[in-house]
Amino acid sequence: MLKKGLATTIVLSLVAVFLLAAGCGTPTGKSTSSSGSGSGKSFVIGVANGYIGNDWRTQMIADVQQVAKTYEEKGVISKLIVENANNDVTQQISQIQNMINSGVNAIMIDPVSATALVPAIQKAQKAGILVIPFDGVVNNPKVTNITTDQYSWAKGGAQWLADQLHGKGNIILMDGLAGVPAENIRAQAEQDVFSKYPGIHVLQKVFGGWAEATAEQKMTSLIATYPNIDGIYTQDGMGMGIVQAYIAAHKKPPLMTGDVTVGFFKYWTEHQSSGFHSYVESNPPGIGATALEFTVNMLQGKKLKSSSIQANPVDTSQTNTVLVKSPLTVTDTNLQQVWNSTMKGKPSSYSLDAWLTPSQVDAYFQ
Amino acid sequence: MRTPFNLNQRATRIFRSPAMIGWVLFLIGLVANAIVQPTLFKLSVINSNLGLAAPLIMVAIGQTAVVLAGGIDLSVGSIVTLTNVLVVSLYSFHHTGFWLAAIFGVAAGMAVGVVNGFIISVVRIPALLVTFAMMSIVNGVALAILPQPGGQIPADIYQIYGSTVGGLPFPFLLIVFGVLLWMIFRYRKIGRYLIAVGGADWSSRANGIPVTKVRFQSYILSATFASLAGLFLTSEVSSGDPLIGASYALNSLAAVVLGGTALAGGRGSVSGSAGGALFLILVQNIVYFANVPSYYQTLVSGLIVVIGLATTGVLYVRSGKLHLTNGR
Amino acid sequence: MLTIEGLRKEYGAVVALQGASLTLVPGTIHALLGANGSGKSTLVKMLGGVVRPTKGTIWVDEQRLEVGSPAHAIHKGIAVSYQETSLVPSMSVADNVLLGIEPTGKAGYVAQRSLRERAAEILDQLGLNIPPDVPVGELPTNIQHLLEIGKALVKRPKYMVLDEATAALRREEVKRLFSIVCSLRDEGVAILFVSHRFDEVYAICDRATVLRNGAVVGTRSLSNTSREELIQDMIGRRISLEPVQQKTGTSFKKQAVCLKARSLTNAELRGVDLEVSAGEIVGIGGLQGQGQTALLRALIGATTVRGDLETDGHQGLFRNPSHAAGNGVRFISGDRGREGVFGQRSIYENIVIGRIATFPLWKRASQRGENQAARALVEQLKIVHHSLFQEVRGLSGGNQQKVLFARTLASKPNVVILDDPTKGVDVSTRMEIHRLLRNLAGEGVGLLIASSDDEELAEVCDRVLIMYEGQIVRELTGDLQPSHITKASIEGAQSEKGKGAETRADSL
Amino acid sequence: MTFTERAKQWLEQSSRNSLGIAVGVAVLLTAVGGAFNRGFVSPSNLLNLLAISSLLGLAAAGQTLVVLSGGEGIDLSIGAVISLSAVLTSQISNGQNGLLFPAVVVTLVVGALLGLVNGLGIYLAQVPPLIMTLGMSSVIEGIVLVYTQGQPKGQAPPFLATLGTGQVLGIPWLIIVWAVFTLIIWYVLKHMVYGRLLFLVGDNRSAGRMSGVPIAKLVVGTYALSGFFSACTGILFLGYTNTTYLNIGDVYILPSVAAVVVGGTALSGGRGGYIGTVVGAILLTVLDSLLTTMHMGEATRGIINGVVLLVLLSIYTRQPKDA
Repeated sequence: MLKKGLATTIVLSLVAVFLLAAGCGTPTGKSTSSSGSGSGKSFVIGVANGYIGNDWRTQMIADVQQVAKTYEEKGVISKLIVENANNDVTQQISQIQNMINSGVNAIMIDPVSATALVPAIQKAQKAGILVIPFDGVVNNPKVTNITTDQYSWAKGGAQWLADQLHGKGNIILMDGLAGVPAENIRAQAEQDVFSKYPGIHVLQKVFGGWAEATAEQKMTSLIATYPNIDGIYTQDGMGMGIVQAYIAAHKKPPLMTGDVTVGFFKYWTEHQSSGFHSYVESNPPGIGATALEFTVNMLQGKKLKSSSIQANPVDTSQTNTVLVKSPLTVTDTNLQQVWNSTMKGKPSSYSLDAWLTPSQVDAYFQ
Repeated sequence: MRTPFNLNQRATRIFRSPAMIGWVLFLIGLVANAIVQPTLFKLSVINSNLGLAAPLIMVAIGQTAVVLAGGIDLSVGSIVTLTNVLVVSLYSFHHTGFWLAAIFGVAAGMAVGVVNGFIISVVRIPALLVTFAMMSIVNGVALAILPQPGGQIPADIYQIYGSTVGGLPFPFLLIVFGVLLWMIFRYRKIGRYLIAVGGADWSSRANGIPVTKVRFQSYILSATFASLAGLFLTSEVSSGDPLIGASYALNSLAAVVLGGTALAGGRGSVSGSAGGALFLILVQNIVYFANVPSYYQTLVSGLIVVIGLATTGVLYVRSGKLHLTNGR
Repeated sequence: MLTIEGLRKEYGAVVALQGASLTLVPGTIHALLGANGSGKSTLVKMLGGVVRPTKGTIWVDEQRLEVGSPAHAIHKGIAVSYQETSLVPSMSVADNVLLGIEPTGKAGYVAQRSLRERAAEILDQLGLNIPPDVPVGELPTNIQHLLEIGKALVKRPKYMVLDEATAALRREEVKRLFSIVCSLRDEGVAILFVSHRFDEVYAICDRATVLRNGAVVGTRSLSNTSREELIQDMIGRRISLEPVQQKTGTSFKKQAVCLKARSLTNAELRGVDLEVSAGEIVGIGGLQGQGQTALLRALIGATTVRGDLETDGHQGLFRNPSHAAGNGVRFISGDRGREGVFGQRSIYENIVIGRIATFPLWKRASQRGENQAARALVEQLKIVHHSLFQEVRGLSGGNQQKVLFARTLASKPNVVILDDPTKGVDVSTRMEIHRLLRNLAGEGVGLLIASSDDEELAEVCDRVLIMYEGQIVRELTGDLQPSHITKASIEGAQSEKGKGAETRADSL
Repeated sequence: MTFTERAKQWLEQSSRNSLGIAVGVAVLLTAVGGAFNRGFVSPSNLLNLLAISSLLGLAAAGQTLVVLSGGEGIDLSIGAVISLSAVLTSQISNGQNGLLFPAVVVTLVVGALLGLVNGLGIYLAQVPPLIMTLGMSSVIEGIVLVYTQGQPKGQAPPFLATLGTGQVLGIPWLIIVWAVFTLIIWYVLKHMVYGRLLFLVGDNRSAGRMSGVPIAKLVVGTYALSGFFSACTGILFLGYTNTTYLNIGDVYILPSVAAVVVGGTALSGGRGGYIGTVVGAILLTVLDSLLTTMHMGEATRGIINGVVLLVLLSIYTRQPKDA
């Protein structure tokens, strides 16, 4: 009896979930065709986001949705479809294909892989769909990548650290995740800067996985192993982990590049007076919103200036990338102002955010 | 609880075929998908769905072979990756001919299977642990071969992969190829012995079946299918990526279980696993076309899969356990 | 000619077979007799290559048989029908019958048609009308056993071994089997027939070898040997074969009934009524596989059953063994390895679980006094050990069984239900266990013991119930003799089958 | 128990036991680290290694119970439960000590309930544990996303933050907390009816059933406990990282299994214990730290991790040839 009831319950709940899923909205295919033909200027845009499991990405999506809303109110965008893949290439390909099959006008992709999506993208292009990879880049000459200039971003921090150290000292490099394109670009920038200073000795280069807890653990080991760390160069999402490791070790953190989270800014503002110095160049989640601005402009038929398009940082043989400079750099001088204006009161995982305004984006177009 | 003969006898008989569970789930998924996506049956749509399904089905076939024989293979995902990076880097960076590179790639995958099989069946260490450790090792090797995504394969290869041949989607032909390949084994002695060894170890021994050898071969089979899947996936994505296969180990197992194959071994079928794999692919479509809001997607797809699993489990329990009164 | 020379098998301290020898002559049917646990099955498994002998050789047609290789045994023309069957439950009838010897066609594919044809041929020969595509696990026991025989037949063996092949079969099935076996004999096949049933043995066999306690007592030609002589060989002492007296008034002074079951019915039981009084030992006998095990399992709620049950302070069937244990009804399984001991855990833990199994899970298991109690039990039962904390799997079978007893004693039960309590146990341990059972009854515990060992039943029981095909067909009380129980078991079979045995013998 | 009896017991266990081997390997790795870099064996680094191990050790606590319970038990959902728990505690407490208590209660109840669902799916619907917990893991990740709408709020209350990163007398609180947990789990396994039955049932489920153990309660309860312990871990993680994010627990899924098996707990169940897992967690942390110190790349690291695992497991778990 129990088993029978169980089976019925389970089958019913399966049906219920399907109905629930089906009830969430009308088929996308239909709405596309109707709205597309209605105004003639109303676009359906798909966003294939490769990963949603961290705060930076969720903020990025929230930004995209926020900007899309203003366009929806103006009737420029009829619909924004957001799909998240769990860092799984095949899942992202499937989502891109679904977008093609449901007839979107443009697909924005935060790619899981720089190369593996190329066939899916070509399929989209064959179907007349505009493809805009953003945040990460894709190695295909026919797309237009919109990405933060990772090289100059990483170089800025590295240069600041080298300057502050006056070209001398022992440093730690806390990098992200091996095997990921952005990591390789940043690593190149780090190397280019630090190799110019023979007095700077890199004690160790470790991978913190762009995750606070991992960074905290690695740093804890490093603090104990090296008593003489003069500076730390770190990338995204790990600054607070490093600081936590120092707090736990009852030591003051040395000179270090920082992180864009509220948590880090809070620490910085509170300890600035006691001699903690840092440098943060924003790698804003707003890049998604910026990319959306570009996408809308291109859908409306505008052409990019040829000077806007630069070499693909991953595969320099291709010229297909708009490198967006980081819109904001925070140092000791403007820290208080930035903190008060944008960061105070936000959840501690919130990242310092900014995206290009429509007029700033216009400057990239002919 | 269970009366021996009743009107439902015929219905139960159908449900007793383990493959049915997978296909029923697949059908439910197909109907749900067709409701939310009217264009589902367009050739190009079928083509793109099958293009993604083909590698998963291949891995699931190999996984089924191992599971039938009472084992498990967690290293299949890393084998997919290994084949991918090897083929691409040989072709792109060492100027090997594509087909030669493909042969190398598949051979390397099979070699992993040989190592697995040897350690599990001859040295006798539990399969879960061996393949778990092997996963870490092979992923490391793949990362060493190709530290970052890159390289490519000849354009015509991936164009063919996305094309139709004689009105049929090419990936469909590849799935047929995979199934035929499986049938080569299924309808030889080895195919029966896999089931026998997984179903009744002692009985198999008593009937003179070389149990150790059969176990050994099951891992080679699984690795072979996984590396062919790697080859298909390479055609789909046309490039190399050292993290590409990560999801296949657990997804293939989910497909196998959804397909009504008992993880304990001895009972199940490849066609069921194929149904389970297709179900997993369809779930993604359903979530997309049902316009599930971004933050709800993971939850909804997760719920569908868990409920699917529970359905499989309950149907399986209800289908009645086979028993031998004096059997072991 | 197949010759066995000095086969010996030791399992740890237990000697299952101590140097058995015999010869199988083509064109004869050779009976292998012996009480339960005399080593017959071990011998059979060695012939099949499944068990590797500790010592000794098997010669087949003047060549040495590779030991421990079933494939080689099959290759040399030996086919075995195992008592516990060697079927794969999930595979179909046809696939099972030809498992391991599938005909292959071109390119190594299994020739489906010829496989089905050969399977059908065998099914036909056995008079089985079943679809060849059904998984054998779904078939009834008797059919499964017929298929096990079919598997041996299909190999067209020169030497065929039938281990208790008839135990689960119906009359007409036995009849058909005998005609097949006899025609095989006429074709020059040597057959080793292992059975408990004398009339079957007399009906078809030429010679008989008797095993007792793992040793060959002797080989006799059946034409000039009486049943009495054979039984004497098996049991080892002279007995009378007078009809068993059924006493209605029990010699046992009835106390309170502590277990009472009414019309228990399920797939294997056909309405069993049963009563056990406090301090009473009730035995369940009969030929093997007549539902004894099923009855015990039904009583403790391990299988589903209809009917009614009443114990001291509880009314109704038990939901599961835990429910039964909570009400003071404890079970000791006959399958020691699978359902009895926790092999990788210590003696101590194996004993203490008896006490704590039914405690609330979140309670503290007070260890105060546990050691003393466990130690006392270990000493009381004379469990041979070097530490209370050694793993149980290192103990001999007899000592493992004693550990199970210690566990049950630690639980302070009202009723103890035992399945084959001395299976695979040496003689002295056996005696100790019997004494223990008596003591337990003396303390007012009701015991229900199923055993295939009639001597054991006679020795310890106040009352013996004989089961046949899921029913209790006889009740024996008073001065119990093993031979009486054996006889009642066989007679139970005969009374149930009418005059089956005679008819069968005549027709052959 | 007499002294000799205890000694015998200890010998009995360690002669065949993997615990000794694991301890040996951990010590050896530390020594190798020391040879490469003096700082590696400094007392402060050793304490730090221990503190880091404690996170993995806590994450592997529920895993240990589930694996011990047998029946191919494994819990791949602990990562997701840890993430959810950190998020729940963070959002509910909103960084205030006063709200910590209700936050912790809610978190623990939710964790246990999710574990219960795992257990029911595994016991009643007979879904293999590996697959059931994997599926649940994605459901729980979904719950996290929906609950936070992508942006977890709040932070660790100061009390929790002290527990996560503070020190007392030079010893990180984390180590002390871990020690307390270890003691509790040791007590549960050693002295509670539940724990003692767990080993037996894990060794032989049928025998447990026939001896009268309430298997359903025990098995389902074990998964619930695993959820509970993962929730505890999540709460402490919040203290360690101070703020939380969505995928905080992911990195512990596979290492938690590795810590359990390296600690000598058999994946087939019934053998091992939490002390082994503690050693396993330390061993893996030392190994990881050592590879970092030796400047190993990701690829080499993966290979070495796998080989170490394979070699250790070969020593522990080689199965006897049958018949």
